[in-house]
Amino acid sequence: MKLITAIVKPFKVDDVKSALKEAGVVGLTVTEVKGVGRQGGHTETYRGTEYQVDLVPKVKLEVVVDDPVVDTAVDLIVAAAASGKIGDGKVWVTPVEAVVRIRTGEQGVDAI
Amino acid sequence: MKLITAIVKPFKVDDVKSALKEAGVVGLTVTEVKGVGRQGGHTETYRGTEYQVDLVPKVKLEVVVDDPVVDTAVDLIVAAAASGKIGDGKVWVTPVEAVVRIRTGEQGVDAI
Amino acid sequence: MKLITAIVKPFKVDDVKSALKEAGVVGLTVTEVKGVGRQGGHTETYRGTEYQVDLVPKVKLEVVVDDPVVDTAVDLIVAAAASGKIGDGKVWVTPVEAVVRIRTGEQGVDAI
Amino acid sequence: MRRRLITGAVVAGGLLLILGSPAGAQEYEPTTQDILDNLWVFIAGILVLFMQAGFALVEAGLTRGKNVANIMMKNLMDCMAGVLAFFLIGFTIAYGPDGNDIFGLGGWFLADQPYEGGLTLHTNFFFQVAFAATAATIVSGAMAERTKFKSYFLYSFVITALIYPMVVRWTWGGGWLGADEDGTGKVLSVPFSDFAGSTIVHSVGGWAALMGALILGPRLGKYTKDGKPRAILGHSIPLVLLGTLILFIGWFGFNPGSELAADLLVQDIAVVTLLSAAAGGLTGMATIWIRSGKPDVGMTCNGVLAGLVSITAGCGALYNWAGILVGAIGGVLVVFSVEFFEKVVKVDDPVGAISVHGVCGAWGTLAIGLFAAKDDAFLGREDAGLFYGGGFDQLVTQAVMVLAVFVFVTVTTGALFLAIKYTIGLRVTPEEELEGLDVLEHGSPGYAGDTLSGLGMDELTASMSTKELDRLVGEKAEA
Amino acid sequence: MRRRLITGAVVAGGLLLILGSPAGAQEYEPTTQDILDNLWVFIAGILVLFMQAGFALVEAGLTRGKNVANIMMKNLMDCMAGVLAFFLIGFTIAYGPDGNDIFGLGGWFLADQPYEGGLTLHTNFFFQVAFAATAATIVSGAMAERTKFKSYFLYSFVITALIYPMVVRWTWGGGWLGADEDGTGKVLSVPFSDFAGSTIVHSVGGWAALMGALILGPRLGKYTKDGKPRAILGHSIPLVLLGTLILFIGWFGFNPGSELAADLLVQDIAVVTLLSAAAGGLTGMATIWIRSGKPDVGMTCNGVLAGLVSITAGCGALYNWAGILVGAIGGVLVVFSVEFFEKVVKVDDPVGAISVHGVCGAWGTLAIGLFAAKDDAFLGREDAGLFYGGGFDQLVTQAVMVLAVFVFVTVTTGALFLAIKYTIGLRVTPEEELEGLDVLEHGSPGYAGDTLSGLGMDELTASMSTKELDRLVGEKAEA
Amino acid sequence: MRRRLITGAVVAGGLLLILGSPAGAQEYEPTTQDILDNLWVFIAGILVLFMQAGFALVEAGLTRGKNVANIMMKNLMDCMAGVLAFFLIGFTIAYGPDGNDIFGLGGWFLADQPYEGGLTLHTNFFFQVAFAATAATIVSGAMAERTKFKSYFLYSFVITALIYPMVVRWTWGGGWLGADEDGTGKVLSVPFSDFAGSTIVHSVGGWAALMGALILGPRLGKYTKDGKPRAILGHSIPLVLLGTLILFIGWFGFNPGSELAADLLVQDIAVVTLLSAAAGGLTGMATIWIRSGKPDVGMTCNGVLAGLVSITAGCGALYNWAGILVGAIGGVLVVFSVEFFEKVVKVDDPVGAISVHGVCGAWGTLAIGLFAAKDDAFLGREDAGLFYGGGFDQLVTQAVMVLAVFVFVTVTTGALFLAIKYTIGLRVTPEEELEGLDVLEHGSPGYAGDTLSGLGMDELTASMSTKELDRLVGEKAEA
Ligand SMILES: Nc1ncnc2c1ncn2[C@@H]1O[C@H](COP(=O)(O)OP(=O)(O)O)[C@@H](O)[C@H]1O
Ligand SMILES: Nc1ncnc2c1ncn2[C@@H]1O[C@H](COP(=O)(O)OP(=O)(O)O)[C@@H](O)[C@H]1O
Ligand SMILES: Nc1ncnc2c1ncn2[C@@H]1O[C@H](COP(=O)(O)OP(=O)(O)O)[C@@H](O)[C@H]1O
Repeated sequence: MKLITAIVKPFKVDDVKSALKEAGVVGLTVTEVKGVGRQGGHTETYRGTEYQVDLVPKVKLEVVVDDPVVDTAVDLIVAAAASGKIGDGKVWVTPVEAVVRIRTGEQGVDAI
Repeated sequence: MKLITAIVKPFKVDDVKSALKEAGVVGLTVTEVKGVGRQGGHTETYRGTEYQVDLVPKVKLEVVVDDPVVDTAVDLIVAAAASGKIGDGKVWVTPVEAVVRIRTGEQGVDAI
Repeated sequence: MKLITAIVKPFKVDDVKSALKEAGVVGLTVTEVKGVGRQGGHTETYRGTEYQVDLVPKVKLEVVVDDPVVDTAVDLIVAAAASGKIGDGKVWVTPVEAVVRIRTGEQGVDAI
Repeated sequence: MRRRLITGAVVAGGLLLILGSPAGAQEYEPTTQDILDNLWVFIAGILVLFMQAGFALVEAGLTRGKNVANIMMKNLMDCMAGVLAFFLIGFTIAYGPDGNDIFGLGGWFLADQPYEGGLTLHTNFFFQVAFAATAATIVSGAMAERTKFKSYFLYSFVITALIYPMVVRWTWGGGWLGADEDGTGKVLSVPFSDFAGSTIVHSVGGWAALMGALILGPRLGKYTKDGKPRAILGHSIPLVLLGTLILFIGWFGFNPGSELAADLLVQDIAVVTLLSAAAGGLTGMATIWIRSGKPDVGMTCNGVLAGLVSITAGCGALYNWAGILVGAIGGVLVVFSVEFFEKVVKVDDPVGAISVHGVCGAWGTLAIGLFAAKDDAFLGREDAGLFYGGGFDQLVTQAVMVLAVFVFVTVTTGALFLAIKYTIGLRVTPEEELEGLDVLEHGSPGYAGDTLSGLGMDELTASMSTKELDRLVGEKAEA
Repeated sequence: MRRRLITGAVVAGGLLLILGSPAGAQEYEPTTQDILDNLWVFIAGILVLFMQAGFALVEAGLTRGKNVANIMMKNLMDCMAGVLAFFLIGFTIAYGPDGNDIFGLGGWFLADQPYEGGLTLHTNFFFQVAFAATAATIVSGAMAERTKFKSYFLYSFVITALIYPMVVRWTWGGGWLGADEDGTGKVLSVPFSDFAGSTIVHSVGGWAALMGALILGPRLGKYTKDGKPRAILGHSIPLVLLGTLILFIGWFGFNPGSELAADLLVQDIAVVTLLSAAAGGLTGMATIWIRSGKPDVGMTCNGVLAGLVSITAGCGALYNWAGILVGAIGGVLVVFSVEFFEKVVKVDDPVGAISVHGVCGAWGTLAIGLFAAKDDAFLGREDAGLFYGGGFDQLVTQAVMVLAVFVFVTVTTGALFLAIKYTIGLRVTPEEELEGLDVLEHGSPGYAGDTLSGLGMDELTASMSTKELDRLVGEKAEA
Repeated sequence: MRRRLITGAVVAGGLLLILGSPAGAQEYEPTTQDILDNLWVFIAGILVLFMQAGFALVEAGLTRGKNVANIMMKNLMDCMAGVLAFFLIGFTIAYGPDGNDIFGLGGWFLADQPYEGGLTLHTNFFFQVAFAATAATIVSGAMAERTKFKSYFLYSFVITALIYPMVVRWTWGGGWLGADEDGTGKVLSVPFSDFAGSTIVHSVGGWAALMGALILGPRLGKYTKDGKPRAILGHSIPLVLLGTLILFIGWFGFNPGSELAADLLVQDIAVVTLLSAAAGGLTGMATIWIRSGKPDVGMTCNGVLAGLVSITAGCGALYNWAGILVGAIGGVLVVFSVEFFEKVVKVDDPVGAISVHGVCGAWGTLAIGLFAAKDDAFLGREDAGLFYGGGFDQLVTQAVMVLAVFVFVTVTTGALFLAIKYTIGLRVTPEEELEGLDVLEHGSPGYAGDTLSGLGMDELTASMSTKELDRLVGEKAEA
């Protein structure tokens, strides 16, 4: 199993969620985060004093999926989240050694 | 070392924390997140217009533990977080290659 | 590639960000979290009733970097985030199997 | 001295008005002083209505964010329901020309009456209904975060229609606690005094709050297995503070408006009210500071309110120094009382309503028996207080009043809450309580984040007709 | 009866004042009653200005957090710009001594006039400008979350300078909808009645809001591809509720102050206003409860406001029971109207301004034709309502008024918004809309978190001079 | 003309009252006009007290969320402490019948006095104490986010007990800056004019704020190593905007109430105040828009307040057009002044209190020397302003007043803050400043999240007695 982590633009969350759902991936966890990257920030002023807005609001999605689904899921996320504009975000995949469903104690693929 | 990530119901956080403490695991990091899964959502109305509440508030706990503790810790978390109702959450385990305690620069198991 | 996760004190975020930038690591994602650890909490009172403040505000930084950069990056983070006081936080490193830049579909190191 | 007597006269006049006057009587032409009297009492009534916002904010701030819309909605709707309940039923029970010393009847629905000077029926109603709404709304705080909306709504209708008006009947309405024609008490040796309602308004609310909180039980998690209270932090101190300041402002309608006339005593009443509030705030802060090591903000706000409630009865009878003393004692009292109810009685009152309104209301009423010096038109004499040589008579009357209202309110509201509990239910389910009342009782959260209600870009642009997209593009060109 | 007629007299008096009086006339010494009249109307004006805070809060609460500073800033600045616009231009157009039944001229900039009793020019201006600011600010809510700040600012200047004053001219200003010397209508068979401005103030705002929202188009994501509306949750119900209570309080200046004199009718007006608000709140809540299964908080607030807007025209002419009925119908109406505009017309009005102010304003104005019983000085007769045997005349006049204002406002504001759109642009770019107007239009977010603006420790200590560090250390030693 | 003179008369009358009248004098029966005078000044005082909420909100909004309870608590408690301080000491120093032109004595604790018309002692006290509380509370904003609570508390007691009252003594209290019997200045050629306290109230607060912020030093991180200021964003613009609107409303008590009588000038004062506020808001917005490219919301609010402070001195003496000009200049001034103190003087004033109250207060006071046309009872003559041919005399007097108050306040508050600093300490530790003052000074955060104070289910159900669980179950069955 793998953990797919995606950083996407906030208004893309629904699109990604629907795309994954169509591929049968229902469970996921989202977090409000802020990101820095190539997108850079912009300079604003507050009461006449300049400051950098370099942390842009993003949403992080975490999805644990079974190995065979990983590639499809990543592709779907990338397709759904892309707007072609800078700051669209990243997806990365990390290995997962064990998963448990708390309610039932089921393990592994059954737990997803 | 492993990173145990647990998504639990918000009001279970204290139970999980105490359970881990009793097992000697003190350090952990918590994040407020929202989750989608089998629990599904419910339909509510706002000013007469229906909408889906499909993101349920959850809490994510991250704990880095030494390999021998992993199984106990996971079991404890599962035991403490389970209410038997849908939406109890997941626990997953990922490998950690290095840990450093920032204050001292200690590495590995000492850093936990 | 690796994912470096750092839990640091909130007012250290800017220092860490600058330190990484100087080392050429620009992209990162930050999350507001709370932590428990050796730092412990303190007892406060609210309307005459005591309670424990055991969750201390922290910030989590996540940075995906190419393997050769990992050690430098960790060192830089540790150096920038350390104040020598208890509660300075942790850094841990986990393996990443794939990265995609959503905008372009670039993969691997190019995607960082 | 003229005006001092007017307070009593107006109440009687109100009844007269409702009783009507002989047909064919000359129409009374109001003087500018009449108009001023009415205008001032009306403005004071607006200030008292503004207190609804203060209560809503204090209660919202001292409870959790997941229930914020629910608690504020309760405050809004007990006011709206209360207005109609008091119009339809309550005002007659309180001030109806027929009926007896316990229960008024007649003069329903503000039936038009010839005007004979003093306050008009509508002025009187406006001011009184604002008070009724205050008594009702006090309760919501103590029952916060776990009471069903519809059950609370029902309760608030009954208290404004029946329970509060009966207490008013007994007192301001000329009932059994009041004075006979000869100035002695109807039943007791001397008549009661409660100028602006420490007991009549605040204690009524406070004791109803006590019964409500008792019958509901504590919020989930408020007490540990071994009965130790746990702190459940209020989610927004700014709301508490703003609410306290609004209540403070509103009180300058509540107390000085209870003069029921525009005269030069109005400002005397205002000054003693101000001093008592300040004293209560300071001693409340000092007490919690000493007891817990830090000046708790919410408790200090309770202290200010305690000072205000404590002086509400005696604001027409007490000298400034006595006002300061009474407020200061109120500020100390409220801290110990909150602790007592939380730790000993183990009633869960998230905002301290029982202590602020019930306990300090009782204290303020009794204080008249000790410190009354001026004649507030209810007392009918100067130097009625024990410390001014007035003997124990007044203190006894005040104590009887406090007790009578305590018994009456606890019994009737107790019965009411139990009746609700065993019919439509009083408390939300544990699931609802955990998830929060806002979404489950009202359909949406009190605070909704922007981000996670984010919508997909496809959807966003899909919502645009071609014409609209053209427009957007047109504008973009400009931008 | 004296006072009832004064309302008309004051309006005429205002014109007289502006026209000036023959030179050399004896200076009029104001009586205490004169002073009281002026003082009350002034205090009422303060209450009406306070409604600006209510509007700002309700609109802020019902929209998203990323636009909160922008919407509140719009409320603040339409008031500030409106004050100057009305001073420079609007007041003359509305009440100028020259000009005609459609458009006033002369008496610019509050040129000083001899005083001859009644309201002074400044009292009159103060009260009227508060009303003008109200009409203007209603619009911001319907256009929230997507309108350019500078474009809104421009609009608000024009509506307060020109559009609203013209409607006032036609009506309160003695224009074509008003009464002839003989008491019949100038143009119509009977003169209009709109005591405090259901149509003149609220519908003007509501119809302008309709045009604004129509021309702007819906917020991104408000409608799905197939035209189904989506819920975009307001970010803070506490703000909505506080705002509603402030508006409720302000209305006791709005309606009773429109008596334009201190007399004993003021409180009658207040009571019917209070009852109507309560009825609107209850039926609004009941209607949404039945339709969607839960008592929505924001919609209930809309119900209270609907009750208030509905009684604004008839508060001087309706008995209490009719006030309750009119408010109750307003409360039902607003829920269906919101649904109608959202689901059928598909106009995106995040706060319900069109329904609350436009639709209920029209309803309240028409209700006079049905229920008018008392003479509010505009009607010039008792029992003017259809149900009181007054025939259809009044209803026809009211309908003509509603229609005339609807057509005039939709055409003029429509032209205005289109003109703005095709010159400086009306709507922000989609990018800006997505990111939020606060940062992009004003430079900083409405809500800034502490944590992530955290600064590095090096920087923190670096900012301290040696002297300062010494100081800190000195204190630390003490601490 | 009668009323215009009353302002002076009342002040003198106040002293007379305190001096007492010959024993055996006939008791004066108040007229309705007397009662109206008192009532209006009392209502105005309530509006001024309401400004405490405005200050608390503006300051809370422009600072960080981790210090929100602390700053609001400071605002509450400086008011409460100030009330008692002014009652015990300050009122006598300001208005005591004994003493001299610099320092008043006698008539302690509002000792009862025979009434001889005009304002009663209590009315006077109520209005004056509200002003005293205003002067004190201005300071908290400039010292926000780093001042120890107890130290601030001590300061606020001293300023209301001693420093502010002395400035009042010199001026309104009939001291050395005022007029002789013959209408010329006691010390200067012409007497000062400061109708509602641009200098006496606002500059006193502003200069005290300056010294406080200077002696405290900037917040950690406010300046970079090389002394460049950094933006530390206010955490809640909605609070700032609501606060500004509340202050705006309160000012219609502040300025028109300073007439100290109910007459027809009250509304003239109100209108010029309104126009100046609007002008200040517009020019403040325009200035920051031009200088930084965007209309900053907080700065625009500062502009509105600058307009209000600027007209506070001259509201009785200036024509409307001059009021607009003075307010407009105030709005420009405040933006440059904020920049000057932030970038040149490098004083860290998070809310702009020094600029709004100190600088614009001085400007408003000087403006009288330029634009005074009407006699505001202080001037004693018409056309006193330079531009009205009054010569330089008035301008000189105004400048002397501004300077005298500046020197006196900076020296005394400077000494006070230094004394506090070297005894109990003025500033919290850096650790406390980083973590936030709410938890560490008061025991709990201003904003507490629900989720993470979540409790375990075991604990939750454990708190339920069997009876309670039964009850819950009973209800669930129903639900
Ligand atoms: N190396 C990284 N590690 C973790 N998160 C990253 C990294 N680089 C970028 N991100 C996240 O992805 C977001 C988008 O990245 P950015 O470089 O701005 O745009 P793009 O991916 O289109 O080139 C950032 O805001 C940040 O949250
Ligand atoms: N595949 C997944 N990846 C990441 N998080 C998941 C996944 N599935 C579920 N979750 C998280 O676990 C929570 C509970 O899952 P859910 O399916 O609703 O209940 P249960 O685990 O009891 O079957 C979800 O709200 C979500 O936060
Ligand atoms: N085992 C762990 N797993 C995950 N996070 C941890 C762990 N231990 C500590 N942390 C995080 O690091 C923070 C600092 O740890 P703490 O033990 O308090 O101080 P220190 O690292 O200086 O010894 C904690 O608040 C928590 O967020």
